[in-house]
Amino acid sequence: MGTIGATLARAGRRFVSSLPALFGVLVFTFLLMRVLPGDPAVFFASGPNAGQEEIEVIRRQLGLDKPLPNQLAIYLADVARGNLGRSMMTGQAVAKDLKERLPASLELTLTALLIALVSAVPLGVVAALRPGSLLDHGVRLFCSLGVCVPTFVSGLLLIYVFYYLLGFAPDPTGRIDIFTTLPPSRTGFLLIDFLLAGDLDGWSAAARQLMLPAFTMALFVIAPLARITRASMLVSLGSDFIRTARSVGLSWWRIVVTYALRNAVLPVITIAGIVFSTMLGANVLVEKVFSWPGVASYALDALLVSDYAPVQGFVLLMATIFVIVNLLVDLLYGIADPRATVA
Amino acid sequence: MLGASGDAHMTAPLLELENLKVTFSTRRGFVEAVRGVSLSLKPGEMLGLVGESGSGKSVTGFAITHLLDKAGRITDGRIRFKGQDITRAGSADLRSLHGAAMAMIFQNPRAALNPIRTIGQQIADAILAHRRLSRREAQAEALQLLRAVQIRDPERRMSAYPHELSGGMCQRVMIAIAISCSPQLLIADEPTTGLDVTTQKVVMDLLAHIAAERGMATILITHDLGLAARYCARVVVMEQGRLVEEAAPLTLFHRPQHPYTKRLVAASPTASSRIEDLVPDGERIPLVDVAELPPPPHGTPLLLDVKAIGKRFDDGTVGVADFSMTMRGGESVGLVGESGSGKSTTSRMICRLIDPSDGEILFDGQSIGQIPARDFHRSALRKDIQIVFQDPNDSLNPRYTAFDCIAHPLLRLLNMRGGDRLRQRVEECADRVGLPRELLPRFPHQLSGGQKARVGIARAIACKPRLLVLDEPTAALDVSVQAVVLQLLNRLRREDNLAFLFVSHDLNVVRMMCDRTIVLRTGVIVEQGESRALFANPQTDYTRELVDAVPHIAAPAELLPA
Amino acid sequence: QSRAETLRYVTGATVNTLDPNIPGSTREAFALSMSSYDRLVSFGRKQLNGKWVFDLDTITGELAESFQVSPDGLKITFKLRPDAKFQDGSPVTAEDVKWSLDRCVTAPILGKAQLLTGSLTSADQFKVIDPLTIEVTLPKPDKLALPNLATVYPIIINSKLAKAHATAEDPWALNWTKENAAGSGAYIVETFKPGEQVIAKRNDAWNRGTADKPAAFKRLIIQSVPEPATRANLVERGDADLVIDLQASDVQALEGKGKLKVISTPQYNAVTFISMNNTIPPFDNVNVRRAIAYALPYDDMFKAALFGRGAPLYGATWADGKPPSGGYPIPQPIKLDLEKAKAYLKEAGLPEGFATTFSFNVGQAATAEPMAALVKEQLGKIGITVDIQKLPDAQMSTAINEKKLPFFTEGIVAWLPSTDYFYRNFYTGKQRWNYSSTDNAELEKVAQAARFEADKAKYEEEGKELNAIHFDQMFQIPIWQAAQDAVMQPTVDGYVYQFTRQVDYRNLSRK
Amino acid sequence: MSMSTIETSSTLRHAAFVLRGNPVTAIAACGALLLALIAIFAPWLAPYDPIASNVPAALQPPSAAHWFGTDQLGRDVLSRLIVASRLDLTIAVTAVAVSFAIGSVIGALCGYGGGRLDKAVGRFVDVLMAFPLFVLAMAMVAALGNRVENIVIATAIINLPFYIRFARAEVNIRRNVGWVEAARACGESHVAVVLRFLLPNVLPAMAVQVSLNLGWAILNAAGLSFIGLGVKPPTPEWGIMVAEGARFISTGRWWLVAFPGLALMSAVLCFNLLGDGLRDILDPRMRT
Ligand SMILES: Nc1ncnc2c1ncn2[C@@H]1O[C@H](COP(=O)(O)OP(=O)(O)OP(=O)(O)O)[C@@H](O)[C@H]1O
Ligand SMILES: Nc1ncnc2c1ncn2[C@@H]1O[C@H](COP(=O)(O)OP(=O)(O)OP(=O)(O)O)[C@@H](O)[C@H]1O
Ligand SMILES: [Mg+2]
Ligand SMILES: [Mg+2]
Repeated sequence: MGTIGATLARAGRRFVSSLPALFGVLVFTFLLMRVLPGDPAVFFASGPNAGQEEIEVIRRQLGLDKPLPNQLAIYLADVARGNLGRSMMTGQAVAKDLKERLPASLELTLTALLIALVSAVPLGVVAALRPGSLLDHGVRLFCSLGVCVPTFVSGLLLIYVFYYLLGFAPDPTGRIDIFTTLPPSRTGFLLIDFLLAGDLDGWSAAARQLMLPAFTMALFVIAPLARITRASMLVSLGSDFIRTARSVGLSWWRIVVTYALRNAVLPVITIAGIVFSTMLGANVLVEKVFSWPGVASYALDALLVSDYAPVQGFVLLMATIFVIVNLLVDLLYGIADPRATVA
Repeated sequence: MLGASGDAHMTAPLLELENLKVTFSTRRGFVEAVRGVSLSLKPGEMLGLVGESGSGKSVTGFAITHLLDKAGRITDGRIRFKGQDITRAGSADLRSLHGAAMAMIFQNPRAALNPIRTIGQQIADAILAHRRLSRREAQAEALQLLRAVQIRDPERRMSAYPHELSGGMCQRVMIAIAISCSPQLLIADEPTTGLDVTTQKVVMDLLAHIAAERGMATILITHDLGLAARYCARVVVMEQGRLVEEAAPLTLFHRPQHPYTKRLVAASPTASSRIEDLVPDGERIPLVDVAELPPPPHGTPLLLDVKAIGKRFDDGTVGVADFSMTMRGGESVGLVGESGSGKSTTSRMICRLIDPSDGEILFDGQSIGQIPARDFHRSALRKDIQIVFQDPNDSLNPRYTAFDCIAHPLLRLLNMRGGDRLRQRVEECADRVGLPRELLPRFPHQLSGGQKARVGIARAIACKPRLLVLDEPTAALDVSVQAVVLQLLNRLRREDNLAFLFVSHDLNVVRMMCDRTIVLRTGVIVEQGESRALFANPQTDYTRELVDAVPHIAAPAELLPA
Repeated sequence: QSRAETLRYVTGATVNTLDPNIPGSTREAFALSMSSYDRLVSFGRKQLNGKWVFDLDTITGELAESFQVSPDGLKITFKLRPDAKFQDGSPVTAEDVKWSLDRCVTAPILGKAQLLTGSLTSADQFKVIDPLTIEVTLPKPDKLALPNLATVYPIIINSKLAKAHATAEDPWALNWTKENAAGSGAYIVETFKPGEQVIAKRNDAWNRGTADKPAAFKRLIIQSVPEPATRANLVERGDADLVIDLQASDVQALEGKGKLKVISTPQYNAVTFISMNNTIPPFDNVNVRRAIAYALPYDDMFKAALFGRGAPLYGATWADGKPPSGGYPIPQPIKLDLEKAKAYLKEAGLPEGFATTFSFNVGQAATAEPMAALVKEQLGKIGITVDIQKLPDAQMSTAINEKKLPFFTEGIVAWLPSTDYFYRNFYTGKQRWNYSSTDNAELEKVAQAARFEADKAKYEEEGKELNAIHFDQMFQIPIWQAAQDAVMQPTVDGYVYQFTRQVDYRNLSRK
Repeated sequence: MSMSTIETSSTLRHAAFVLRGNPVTAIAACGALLLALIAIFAPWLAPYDPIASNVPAALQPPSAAHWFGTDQLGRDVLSRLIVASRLDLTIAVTAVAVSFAIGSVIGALCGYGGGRLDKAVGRFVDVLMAFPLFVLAMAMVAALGNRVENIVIATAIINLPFYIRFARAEVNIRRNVGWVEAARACGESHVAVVLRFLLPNVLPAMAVQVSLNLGWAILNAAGLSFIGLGVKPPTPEWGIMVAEGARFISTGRWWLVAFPGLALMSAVLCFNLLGDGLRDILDPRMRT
């Protein structure tokens, strides 16, 4: 109980101490967007006859006619009130867009991470049990193969093979087959919503839809996870307490799993947190390829047309998630490693 | 304790080693670590296995318990346990053997425990590996064991993690795990190195007590002759993978037969030994002046005047408080105290590597405490205060050759350029510390511990300092190497009229090396005075404890029948 | 509904608003608004080379049962269909029409600038005569007034519903219409997820189609699929019914396989240019522009970028050196002729060539990138060093608007493609669409005159004159009209190329 | 000095030993070497001019004349691949070198000095890390323009936090070891200790990171190309070639994606496997 309390207190401190970073991200993105040479007013005043006047109207609408410090102040005040502005591109409030799209991204990323972990950890363990063996090299090669193909290529190839040629996979047009009726949205995660609604057909449809993009992403992150598992497993297997465990005659399973693996899992948690955060931001390409209505592709589109609000909102969201994931990792770490609380 | 072996010749041996050979395959080919060891151990007997580092003690222990590294193989010989040949035991046999029949206790207890499992669980794991009990029963038994190893507050410790315990407590837990399934054989591999002097004694007493109580045969592996002498009925000496001598401790220490044993015995400092005695005559470094160092005449100006310095770290811990001392040129002062008492902090402050938070340091009448440590490297006095570090392994830059290391202060502090003069000077230093010139182009990882220590000393004396701070310069060295190094230091001091600030936790060494001694505890001076007098008649309990805890071979007069 | 009664349309972009008037509306949004709203009138269709395309010259009633232009051309009177109902069931009245048109010319929205081109500028021009009659007054006869009312902006909105959502800052309920359709159109929007999909169901009460009956498909799914190769896969596997924005190479391949129906129509109201900013040296020198015009590898570009799909605007022969027609655009008598190009460069005083940058926008990379590579390579042969610049779309439009780009490729499209309209909008004024920054008094004079020219023959003459000036001055180089390739299931029928360069869902049916 | 050759030769011997027991790394090392050679001699190796178009011969499948076929403009894919290797490696190497040089120095100074500088840099790193990095790279390239230098800068900046952290941690654990204090006792200033003593000692550990990052930088450039923010045409670059080729998959022009894809893959694979191997080579526990 004391440990949990200490862990929570530490997490709280961590959160508070990461607020300046969030603020930095906020301001930095704001400035970065203004540095972009594109003028959203011009771009969006794109009607066949839009002239200078229309441009001015949009500029005023976006508040871009004010001096930069004022804009920043207004923006910060808005953010403080939970208003992330409006997207010119979709015409919606950014907060609403992000809220609708975030579950899609999260669902995809979490599934991918799960797939990656489920395959990477055993692979890493197996490799670490026989370092230098053929098996070890094989695992390394396999993992590295995954990480060296750009996701957009592996994505398009998977589509080509599994959808176009074989027809196993459903059409790569988003989260759910268009003809499936959606479950009432409770969490935004389709897999969960379908379960809650008790619609198993829908669930399997959504799962099928999720498979290809999730695999595409998972392939890319298996390598770092397996690598860290192998490395920390090696360290853990080589450490003194394993020798102790052997010296008192514990069973193989207990030594490898309870003693070695549980200790080795700690760095894996940290890396998994980092991987998760980067995946969430970096799956632009996968989302594009699979028409996945996630936040990253949303931000990309907005970026190309200099639509400030969505990009700013997205970056802020990602930074917040980054902080939260770090907190979770901390908490997990605190639970998994009693030493963490003293540090 | 000695009684166990009294009528033991009747009983069959518990363990027999017959010409045991262990080979490691490394990339430089095969290394024979144990080259034919034969010994036998009776039930309940406590056997000491001593020898220098690398002599094959641990490997022998691991071979017996079949815990050798993957690279190591028993190539020859036979291990018989209770009459059964277990040399090539299969993994199933081994599992029932491990823990239940033989158990091992390791050096560095904290690392030997699983950091993320509670003490209770770990002991229970060991119990459950051999007995069909429920977890609850196992836990109850674990608690019993914790009581048996006399841990304070055993109920609470059950759910503690290793990092929440002190080193001594961890070692007790380790002992509890080892005895959990009442093995007949216990192998304790340097169970007390890394522990505080005072804790060392308590743990060893406990181990001996438990072994005797439960009738466990014990092999105590150690490089500390004093320790072996104190607890074992029989001691075997190992050198380069071979047993060279076997005898009862007293015989061994007072009438060693084998030259190696002789050297080893001589090198172990005792309550009465002098530096000159540590090294056998042949290897003794001739001294300029063999007589006792006369205390520096009273007129000599103060070399060092430390006035009430203190150190408070950023996190609020007070490392040292209100520390004052003076030193004259050529004087040697010892600084002792338990671990964490502030010895290193003090020596670094005096050496101007860290800034004191308050107080004043005068060197040769000049105030140096005011110069920030950041800028002290530019001070002209930098070359006058040098330091030798504890661990020779990490005191040399892995990317510098021995030559570079010694040349470094010459280049930086004496502004010497490369070329012949530098080479000459470096070689001169090497000669003075007895470092063969052909070792100069080597990198640290190509040198032995003693050689590294010499490089470190050569570096420190290269630019002829006036004050040398020695922070446990021999703590990581073997006794025989330590003897040589101590002697070397002593000679250098006389030759150059160096002043020493000698930090150590080995009181015997401090007594030999230092004119005066300061005893530190939690950053505060508890006692100081002339070394001999201080150790002969400690004024505070703390000092007395420190003195008592040092294991030594009792003087012949006390123990040997006339 | 069965799959057969559903039209699944996939596109690369997205419907981003339900009100086409909102700044930033995409073409997909325009297309949807054609079906969710009605206008007073609509364009007819005609056949061009055997393909159906919209016809600017036949205007038919949509919400208007009939309309009458007064003999002096200053008044247009619309009679509304008495049976027309909004999607919520309330009748469409002249009040609604007036409110909608007022909004279009007064609110700060896209419609304003468009209706301007048809002399519709003020709310005073719209007058309610009776609940089913509305009268539009023009300051002078304008042949573009009526066609303007058929474009996407002057949609007729359910004014009662909209007004209920108007606020003091937003008297025209723009924020509400952005996300809510309040029209009388053929399809009722059910779900609207910008960036993902729009699903609409048929408005069974709607009867204003060409055949006077509801639209053929019961359900309409408009889905965004950003990856063009995936769109091709979807339609090929039969999962999508219709796609219009595929890569040329995919269309070629699909056509070759012969399983799908491919209708290719040159975008006859659009032109792709290689533009030069006539105010930035050395492009301010007409001879430099001419040199460029003769140094471009037209055929290679056409083949490599478009796979030959479209109508080239180069390589013509003008019999007597005069434009053969007054239409716009017409094929130019230019072709790759390096000797001529060099001669012009010499004449321009730059025999050694010069260095410049050539820009295009990321969104157009698929066609512009090969084009740019070829331009660079060819111009290199006459000593012009070209640095290629690929700009994100917003940056490109900003740079164009600020008149910063010397040399680039862009396209234009006119909803009401008449010669004077093109010249006035794309060759005059300091505005974005005047890519070449042309400031030519003569051209402006002729174009303005042509605007209100009632005499067809004279209009043709003026057109020829404009074309002649254009060719002589070589403001910029029209290179082609890319084809709009509609790829659809063989069962899909009724595709008509529209002025929005999008599909009008109301036309489509399944055989 | 002559002394360092001893170390070099022993490292080489050790490396040779590790490679012998580690065929995968050995192959990767050979691959990386080959790649470097190809990049260096690219102009002489390429059978055709990589940017000369030949539209009539566009989109030809592999043949004797064009081993890897031709692209949309009739350019020889093989020649483009060969020449692209130079640009890709340059991008990767410079980007990683820049972030490595800057990151390790900053990180080392922070790790050694601690205090306010460390806190400030830590905050900055936090801000950078909290950014979705790929989007940051996109934004930077979009803001600065898609020239090679800018792609390098963007890639370098998004790599920076990792190097800072890594160097910081590595230096931090070493800052109190004996030889560091010894160097100071020998009269070295703090800065000299960091730059001349600590940094060289953490470099080997960072080499692993460098190697992995090389592969990653190539992928990053490819990703940027895919969304249209890559190197500008007609410069041959693997990422662009793959990105363009990927769009021809379904029309059966497999050679447009397969060969550039393989080139990209093998380069990244080499660097990754090499990184893994380096870890073994540099791991002190593997040394005896
Ligand atoms: N895993 C191994 N691989 C190769 N050689 C080894 C290995 N383990 C031990 N050795 C070698 O075996 C010899 C004996 O080592 P051992 O650990 O038994 O010494 P020790 O007497 O216990 O020394 P210490 O007092 O330092 O613990 C040494 O020379 C050592 O180098
Ligand atoms: N950098 C630091 N920050 C905070 N506390 C420190 C620091 N360095 C030392 N301390 C604390 O100061 C006290 C004295 O440490 P010091 O290293 O001087 O002890 P020591 O007597 O040399 O011990 P040992 O015999 O173990 O070397 C200890 O409690 C230690 O935890
Ligand atoms: Mg040992
Ligand atoms: Mg110390």
